[in-house]
Amino acid sequence: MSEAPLPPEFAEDAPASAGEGAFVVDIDGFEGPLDLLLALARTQKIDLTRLSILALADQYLSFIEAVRKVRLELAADYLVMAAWLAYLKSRLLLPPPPKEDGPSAEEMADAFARRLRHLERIRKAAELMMSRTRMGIDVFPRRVPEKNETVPGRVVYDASLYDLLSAYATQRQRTALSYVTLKTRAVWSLAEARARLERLVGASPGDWMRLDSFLIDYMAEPEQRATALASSFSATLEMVKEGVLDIRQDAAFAPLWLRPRGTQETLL
Amino acid sequence: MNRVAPRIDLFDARPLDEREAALVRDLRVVEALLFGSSLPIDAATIAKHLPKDTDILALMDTLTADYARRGVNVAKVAGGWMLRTAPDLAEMAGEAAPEVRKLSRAATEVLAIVAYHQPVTRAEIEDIRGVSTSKGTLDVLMETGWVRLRGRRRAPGRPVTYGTTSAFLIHFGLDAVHDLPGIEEMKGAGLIDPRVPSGFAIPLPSDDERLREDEEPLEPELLDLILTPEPEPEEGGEEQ
Amino acid sequence: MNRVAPRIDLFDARPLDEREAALVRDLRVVEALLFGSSLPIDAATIAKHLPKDTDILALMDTLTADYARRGVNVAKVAGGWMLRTAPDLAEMAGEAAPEVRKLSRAATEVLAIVAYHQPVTRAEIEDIRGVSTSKGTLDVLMETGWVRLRGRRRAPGRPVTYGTTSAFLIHFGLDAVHDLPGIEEMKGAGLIDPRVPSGFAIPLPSDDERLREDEEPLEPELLDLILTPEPEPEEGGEEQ
Repeated sequence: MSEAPLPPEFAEDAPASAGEGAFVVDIDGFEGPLDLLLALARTQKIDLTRLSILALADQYLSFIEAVRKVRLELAADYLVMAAWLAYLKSRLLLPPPPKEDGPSAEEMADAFARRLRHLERIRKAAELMMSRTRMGIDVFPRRVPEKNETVPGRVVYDASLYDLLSAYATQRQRTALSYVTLKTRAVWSLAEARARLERLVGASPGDWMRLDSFLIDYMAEPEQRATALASSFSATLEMVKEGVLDIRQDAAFAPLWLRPRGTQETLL
Repeated sequence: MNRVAPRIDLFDARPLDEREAALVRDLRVVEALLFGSSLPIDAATIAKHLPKDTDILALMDTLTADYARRGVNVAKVAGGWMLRTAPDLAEMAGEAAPEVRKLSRAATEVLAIVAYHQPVTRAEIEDIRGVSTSKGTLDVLMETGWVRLRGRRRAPGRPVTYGTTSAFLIHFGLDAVHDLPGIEEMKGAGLIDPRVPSGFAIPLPSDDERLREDEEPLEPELLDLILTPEPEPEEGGEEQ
Repeated sequence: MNRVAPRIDLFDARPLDEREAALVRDLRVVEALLFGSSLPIDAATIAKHLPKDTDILALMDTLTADYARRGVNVAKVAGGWMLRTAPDLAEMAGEAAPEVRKLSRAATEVLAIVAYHQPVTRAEIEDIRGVSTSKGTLDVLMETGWVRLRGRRRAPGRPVTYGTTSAFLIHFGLDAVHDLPGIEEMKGAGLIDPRVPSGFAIPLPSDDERLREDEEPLEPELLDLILTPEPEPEEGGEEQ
């Protein structure tokens, strides 16, 4: 209450250039008389707890007067508040009546100030609430699939380390064994046999030669003799058919003889 | 500032350590429970799935700490725990989420009043704001799912009382209404003091499902004082 | 095969280690992404939220391994990755119990070859097995989360190379792939005939994340196809 009373006009609140019309605009922006009062209280530029209700009442009444000059209709809320504040002001300024009923003027002013402060606090609280970490804005919940929503791939596979190792060992051995067989089955292909025969026959002087004697020279390992003999025999027949070789066998199971056909003197 | 040793992976229990194995087993159960719900799960529900005498709070503290650095966190809200994305990842995590409706200033204020003064009647809301509240504002708040009708005040006209829901707590990340920001300050300021002529005899807001027994009629003398500057028709409105 | 030391909490990045901090940052983003969806998220979508040139496959492998022991797991399913309740907890969390399928013999064989011979191409797998491998078998293995695409072999046709994941190690209780038994241990266990030819060898496997010299990275476009592993029959490619 010790503040110097503020000028009744609101030059500092409403820019002079805006003129009186600005009040109309302003009042439309307020959410009722308490909102307006809080805005006015802020122009006192002091802590709400040290608010001068008397000064505030003056500010409010002047403001309403200014608005009414340009605008006849004003929401009843504002006018009721104006009436009440005018009443409170008169109670505060006049000496108390000798027999007072109910609260004193100071008590009323006090209660009123508390009300304003409470609204201010609620607003701050609302701001704090709105600036919290909010679900759906700052944080998001798990989206749980609907009951009838099928979750893809809901299959779990199982296998043990033993399964894994035995599968590996089994297949590696399987293929390893077949690989080894392949190596021992190293055969003389027909083409191979023929190439060797051609080289041998070409180098020979033209006499009859035993087929198996050629082969034994080349093939020390007994298990390969069969394949070598078979392929060489086939190659021999091929070469005989082509007229490159002569072949002779003196009896069944007797050794096979062969010689290059180029040696013509026996025929002549 | 450097740590001496990095933290050990909580879930890497030594197979022979029974205590560790039990912890991992319990944590896994809780993780699965929280993960399976988009709403908070309370301690009683969690306890049902764990061995008797499990210290749920300690377990949840451990899990919360473990998730604190992750992209998904454990939050204690609405009396339970839930998993939610980390706040710093909002932009990315919210891409697919439906947009939350922005509330008007009036609706925000009314919501705060409901939160801090519940159970509260419409007349009380208007009293605090000093202005009549359009029915639309309360309708919007009901629509958000954050505000609900609680019951009726044992008072003339038996006005409807409003309160907040668990969806409200979840949305604002509150464990309970007494965790509302600034509530201590409000208590300290004596603004919820029964002597204050706002008529709120109840010191703390409560969203307890059970109706309050002590919802008393307002004192007529106080009412007179308060309502002098108030728009008259509000009790009438409530009575209809 | 016992672990010597417990694993370090993945999210406990040393504040000054840039590489660790980047890994944690990426992991957090992916966690939040997966958490917010009840459907699988594909590599392309994940890539959108991460720095360019992030190795999505390695990242997802890391995250999968981290979640493997938890009550919630990262699952690789058709179309991408998703979080889901650990199979043993699904029922408790109110989900239908997942179907447990025994890995087929063919798939087990292929898995074993991938484990021992990684990085390995499909053609090489077929070479070792001596039979052609159906695309379905590799698909199933990708679905288990135990096998991943590593890169491409620097060879005609640039075939994709396969390797195992950390989830593979966890499932089979291995600390590292080189803990897989060698030939002498296999003989000792009676799994391999002691009279096996002397040329028979088992490679010492390695699942090193870094690509080998004869490997090159997958093209980013291929990441989308990760779950349909082979864009085309690769042996054809090999022969070119």
